[in-house]
Amino acid sequence: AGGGTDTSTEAPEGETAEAPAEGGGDLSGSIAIDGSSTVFPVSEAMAEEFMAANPGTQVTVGTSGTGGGFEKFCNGETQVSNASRIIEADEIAACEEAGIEFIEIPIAQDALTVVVNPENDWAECMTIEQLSTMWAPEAQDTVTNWNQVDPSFPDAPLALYGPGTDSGTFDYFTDVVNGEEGASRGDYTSSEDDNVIVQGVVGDPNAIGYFGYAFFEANSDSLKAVQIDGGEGCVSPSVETVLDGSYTPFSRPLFIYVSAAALEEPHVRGFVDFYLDAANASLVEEVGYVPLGDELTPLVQARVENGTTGSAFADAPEEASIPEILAQ
Amino acid sequence: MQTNPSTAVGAGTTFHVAQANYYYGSFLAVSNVNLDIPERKITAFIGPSGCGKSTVLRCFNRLNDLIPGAHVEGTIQYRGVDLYDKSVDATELRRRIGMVFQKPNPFPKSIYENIAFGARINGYKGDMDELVERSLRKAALWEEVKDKLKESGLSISGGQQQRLCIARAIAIEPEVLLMDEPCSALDPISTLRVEDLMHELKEQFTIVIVTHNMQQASRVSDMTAFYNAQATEKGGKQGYLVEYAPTQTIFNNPAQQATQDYVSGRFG
Amino acid sequence: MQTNPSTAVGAGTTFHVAQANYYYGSFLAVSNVNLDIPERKITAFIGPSGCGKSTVLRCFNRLNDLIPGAHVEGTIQYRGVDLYDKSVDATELRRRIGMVFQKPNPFPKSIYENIAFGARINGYKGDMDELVERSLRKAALWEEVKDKLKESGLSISGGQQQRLCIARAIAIEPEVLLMDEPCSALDPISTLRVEDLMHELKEQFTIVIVTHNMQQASRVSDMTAFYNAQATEKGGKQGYLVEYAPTQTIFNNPAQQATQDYVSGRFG
Amino acid sequence: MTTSQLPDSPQNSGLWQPNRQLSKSMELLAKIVFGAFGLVSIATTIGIVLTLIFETFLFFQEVPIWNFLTDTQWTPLFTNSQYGIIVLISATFLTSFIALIVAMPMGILAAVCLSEYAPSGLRKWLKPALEILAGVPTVVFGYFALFFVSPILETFVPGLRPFNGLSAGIVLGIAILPTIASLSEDAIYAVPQSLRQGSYALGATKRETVTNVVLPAALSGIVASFILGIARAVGETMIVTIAAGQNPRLTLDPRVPIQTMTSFIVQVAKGDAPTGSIEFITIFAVGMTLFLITLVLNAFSFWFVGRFREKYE
Amino acid sequence: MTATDPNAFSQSSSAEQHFSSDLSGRYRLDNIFRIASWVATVTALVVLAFLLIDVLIDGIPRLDWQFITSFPSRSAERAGILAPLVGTIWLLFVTALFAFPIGVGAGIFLEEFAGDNLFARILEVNIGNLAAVPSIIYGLLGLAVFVRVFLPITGGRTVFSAGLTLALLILPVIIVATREALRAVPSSLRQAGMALGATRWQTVREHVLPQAFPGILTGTILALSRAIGETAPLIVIGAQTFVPFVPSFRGTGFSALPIQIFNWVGRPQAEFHVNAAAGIIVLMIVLVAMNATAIYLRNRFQAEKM
Ligand SMILES: Nc1ncnc2c1ncn2[C@@H]1O[C@H](COP(=O)(O)OP(=O)(O)OP(=O)(O)O)[C@@H](O)[C@H]1O
Ligand SMILES: Nc1ncnc2c1ncn2[C@@H]1O[C@H](COP(=O)(O)OP(=O)(O)OP(=O)(O)O)[C@@H](O)[C@H]1O
Ligand SMILES: [Mg+2]
Ligand SMILES: [Mg+2]
Repeated sequence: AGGGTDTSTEAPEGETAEAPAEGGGDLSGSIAIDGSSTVFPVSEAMAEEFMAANPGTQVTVGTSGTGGGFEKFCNGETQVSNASRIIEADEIAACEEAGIEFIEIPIAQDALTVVVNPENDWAECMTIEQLSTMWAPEAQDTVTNWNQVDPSFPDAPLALYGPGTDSGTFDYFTDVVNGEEGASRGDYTSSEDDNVIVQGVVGDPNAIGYFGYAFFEANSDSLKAVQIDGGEGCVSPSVETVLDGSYTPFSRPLFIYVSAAALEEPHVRGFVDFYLDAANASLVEEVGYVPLGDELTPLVQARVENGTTGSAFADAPEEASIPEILAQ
Repeated sequence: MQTNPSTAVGAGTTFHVAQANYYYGSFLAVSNVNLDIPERKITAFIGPSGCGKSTVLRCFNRLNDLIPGAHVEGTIQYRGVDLYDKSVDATELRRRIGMVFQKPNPFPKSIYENIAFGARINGYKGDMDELVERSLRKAALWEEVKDKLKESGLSISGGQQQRLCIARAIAIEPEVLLMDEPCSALDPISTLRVEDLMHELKEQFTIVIVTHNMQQASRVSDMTAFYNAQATEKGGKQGYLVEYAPTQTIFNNPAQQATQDYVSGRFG
Repeated sequence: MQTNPSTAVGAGTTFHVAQANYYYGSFLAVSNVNLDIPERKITAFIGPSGCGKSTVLRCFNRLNDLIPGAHVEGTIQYRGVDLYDKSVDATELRRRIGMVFQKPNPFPKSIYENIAFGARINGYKGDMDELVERSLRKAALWEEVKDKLKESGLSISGGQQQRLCIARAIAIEPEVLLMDEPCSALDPISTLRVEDLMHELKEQFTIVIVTHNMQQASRVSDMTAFYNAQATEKGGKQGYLVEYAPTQTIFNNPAQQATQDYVSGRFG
Repeated sequence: MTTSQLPDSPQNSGLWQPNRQLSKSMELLAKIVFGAFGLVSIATTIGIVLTLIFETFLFFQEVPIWNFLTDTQWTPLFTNSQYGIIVLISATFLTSFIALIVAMPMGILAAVCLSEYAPSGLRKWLKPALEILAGVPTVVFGYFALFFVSPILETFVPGLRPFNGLSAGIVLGIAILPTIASLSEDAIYAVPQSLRQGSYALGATKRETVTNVVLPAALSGIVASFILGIARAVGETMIVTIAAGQNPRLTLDPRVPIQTMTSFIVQVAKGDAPTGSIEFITIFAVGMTLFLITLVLNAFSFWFVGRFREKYE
Repeated sequence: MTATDPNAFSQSSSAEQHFSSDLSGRYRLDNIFRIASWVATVTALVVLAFLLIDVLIDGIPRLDWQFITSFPSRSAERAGILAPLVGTIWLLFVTALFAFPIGVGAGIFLEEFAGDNLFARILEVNIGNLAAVPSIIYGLLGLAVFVRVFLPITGGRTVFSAGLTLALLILPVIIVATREALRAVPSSLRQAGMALGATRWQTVREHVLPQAFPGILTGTILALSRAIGETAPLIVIGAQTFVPFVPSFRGTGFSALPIQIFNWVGRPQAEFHVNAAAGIIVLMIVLVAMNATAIYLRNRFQAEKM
């Protein structure tokens, strides 16, 4: 494990099964985190264990949304910002104006999962094109039946469920499926609360919906995940398929953005190191996300080590893969 | 019908009260009242403040029903029917027994509506405008308000308000009119008009009036009941009927010393 | 001091009213009032309902200030000081000019507190219990309430409430007592007591009383002002002062026919 | 202010030493302090307008006000952005209207029940219980609408979708019911007993007394409670966000998912849109619109109450 | 109730020909009305009972001492509600501390002192309007004013700032309720007080306000009940979801019950939904405790009525 340069973060590995890695630290200070509610569970888990290991620290985590998080972050009110999407140009500018330099740190991956009712025996595996047929803006009011998506599908009404239009999940899905963020038909049932989408799909044999992997995992006994054919055959969403890169194109990174100035404080640095410690990857899985894995972790740690500021993802070309971006 | 013929009294009696005790909760406010209120006569209740005149009066139209805990023991009959009998409908009873209160209490509605309300709920079939005018005229108020019938009943002076309440009561043509110090807020001219009105109504209706004005009692009434109150051990005050007799007798030749004392403190 | 010596009146005059017009908003309720209310005398206001007696009375302690739009034109002086002068403090004025209202309005507090309140806010330094007892005695109420001073002022009968209000007013030892039909809710015995009290207070205080009871006016008052009202073109009613003279004159030998008509409609 | 000009009176003994200056100053102080408290609400409004106006201005630089008012689609977060505010307004009106249909009659009836029918011992318990209903977190109401009311309605309302304006509106009505019931009850309770007696003495039944005398006498308080209730219905966020869906569409059909102004605002404010982006500043324009709409509603109801207020003194 | 007999009395009055009231019809309407009013009341209570029972069934098993005294956690079993509970109590305290005096004071000013002028009218429309502003906009206002402008006083994203924001939010309700309560006090009481030489303020303080107090308390209860359940403005202000310590008045980092509940409800794992139910129970208990206090006061003051 790549501990920080601070002596205080050097700690023996794996104290208990319950609280993995690093402990007995004597760091002190407080860290304010805010931002995406999607990333919240990861940060919460990290904060909880980090504080257990360093009783002198106080970490708070808020959920005011990626946008709200960045606003506070660039206003100097938080040291760490949770983000379910890449920071945008306006936000970079705002941070710059306030003199806040940040380091962009991918911390986990989410497998965007398309789900159907368990009774659905036809949509076992779907291609991006098929999904696009369903979800494209043009489909509005015209594609209303499963057999319009694929003639082999039954003659059954199509019931679409999806997350709220102001979520990173929606942006990511529309980007991948319809080629542009925010390009979607509007006549589907949407909710801010993914549990509601779960309920909708569970209650309707003809339903199809999408959300983050965690919601599928928690409801895997009452939902069925659709395999995705991204061009290389059908792949089910799982930690393994995300880690080995085969679950494309629906795996997406989740981020924290850390203020470069704050990172110089030992307790913030300690927290980030703790966050990226491979020994703590189990925490990420515990809350339903996919850890970075052996390939990405060192790349990310290197960014922290080198203090690379700015957003690599924002500058990266569309089709670049995560390792490629990070390797830059 | 449960009416017991043996207790029914002659046609000349509107209310027959025998051995009635009036309670508020456990507090005995007025005890042992015996009265026969004659039909088409005016009966006055006089007595010092707090002796229970209003209490006795309010039972005649069962308005005491509205006060939690208020109840009566003994016999109170209206035209031979026990007022508190189950078969008696309090609403219908109150239609027939009109009431005017001590403090003017017009409804917060237009003057017109104040009068029309009672008529409407009681299914008045005639011309409403005409009824309103007639009632206001009888109450000696028409001239003063005829141009502002649409204005609120609260926008007129206290005396006018009281006359409005009288107009409201007589609009539904009751058989009996209970008046609890109806003139205490009126000037003499209005008072005289109301007294004239009472004399007029007396041709048809029975009237019971509570008054502090001895002159009024002696002037208008045929019968007078004098109530008094005595202190009880518990420190409260208990009212009782001292004497009930023709007004002449009460004022000139009362049987009781207390009555004599009270009426001789009279004015003029 | 802005008092103009030429308009100042003799020591014998408590209120000097000259060419006063009383308005509610743009409505001229009472017009052209001229009065000199003598000190340590009882002045009675009589007249039909709505003629503005209460209005004139309420201006003496500037209680009309509370009614939005109410205002007065003309001269109203209290002991030579213009009542509506800026330098006059209405609060202090009201302490010196007590008032009793037409409808009893005790505070919803204990009987004791009803009396003690005025004394307390006016910085009474003496023995409060003693003051309460003395005031209640003067108002002929002590015997009835001495055992329930802690009970609510609303728990007693209407007549008792009114006497409580009188006790409350005299407790603060005013110089003038304004009474707006104080006895309309009282029985004769209480009324007589209050009248006796007025005679007693008259030794020290100026009293102005509005009454509908002609007997009361003739019995208690030294001076009487008779108001009347006439219909205006707009359909409203405008009050005016008809005649102001010693009570004897008003009742026996009035200058105006209207006065004669009014007082001859009197009782008895 | 100078001291009183009133001449000393002979009987003014030393027992009376009122400190007029003090009580005058106290009154002035109370006036100033309370006036300042009143100004807090003005300051709040100014603050809200200032908070909204800047971004609203930016918004209208990007989106022509004409489009804002006339478009019939609301898709600010989609690629083909359209900004027809009428879509959100119609949804807000729809849910609020349904809420009022539920809450006004029920609120008044409950208020009447409490003050006129319930025995006073029971009233003591019923009223607080109702008020607790006002404190149930609106999130709970939202899920109640979604998971309980909608399925029930589904059984007899054909074509009802899981998210719909109907169940959101009904539950919204239940949520504002305590506000209406409780404040109306206070007003009804304050109507003097003498008015009721006057009515009964005319031979009116209880209902006739209540509907013809008591309710009109309490009208001012009842209307005030309505205004608060309407205000809350229009401004309520979580219930409609959870239960009415998030689909902005121009319809008065209560059976389909819709999006209200508040639910749009909360969606964006808590979502992932960057602050300062056109998507984000849209909420300020929506907030401003909502503000103006309620202003008009209030001015109207103010006028209405002024016309019908009766004093029963 | 036995059938009534409208003809229990002899017919003697000429009135009979003019009045023909359908008594049984009127009583039927009366009954319908009475039943309707009970139905309305009971329906509301049934909804409340249903919500409560539903929540209780879900949440009671989870509700133990450990739950009350623990901090949030990624694991639902270890998670507790201490920080948001303390945060909510703080918030109630701060909100009531500011909203009650300011709201009642403004109500008194408008009803007793302001008279009927343009200023008063503007104020009145303005207050009605504020009541309809969605809470999240108050959040934006609070963020701009209390968190940022008043940073030195409030300490930024603190309970203090959030409490002030909620106070602004509920102010209109308290003001309106105060005014209605004052308006219901007969003006004869004011006249009586002032005729004794009391200033308006003395009269209001000693006689009018006590009469109006029950109504004012009702409004305050309703308003605080609303404040206690608010989520959106707190999140904007900067309430946190994960607060592993007991928040202090001016310390950054606080949470509140609805925020924690909302977060748990939105989690994928069903165990967190149970936590949410337990959290709602805790919230309701706080609410009931608060109501009980106010009701006790109200019943004490309502004893004396004109
Ligand atoms: N609603 C009530 N509850 C309890 N006691 C009452 C009630 N109304 C009156 N009393 C009491 O009953 C007694 C009789 O009161 P009542 O009003 O009948 O007297 P009254 O003769 O009409 O007096 P007044 O001339 O002052 O009107 C009094 O002692 C009074 O305190
Ligand atoms: N607050 C008010 N606002 C407007 N007009 C009023 C007000 N008070 C009284 N008036 C009007 O002023 C006139 C005089 O009223 P006032 O009460 O002085 O008469 P009054 O002589 O005292 O009558 P009453 O004997 O019935 O008490 C009446 O026409 C009345 O309608
Ligand atoms: Mg009486
Ligand atoms: Mg008068």
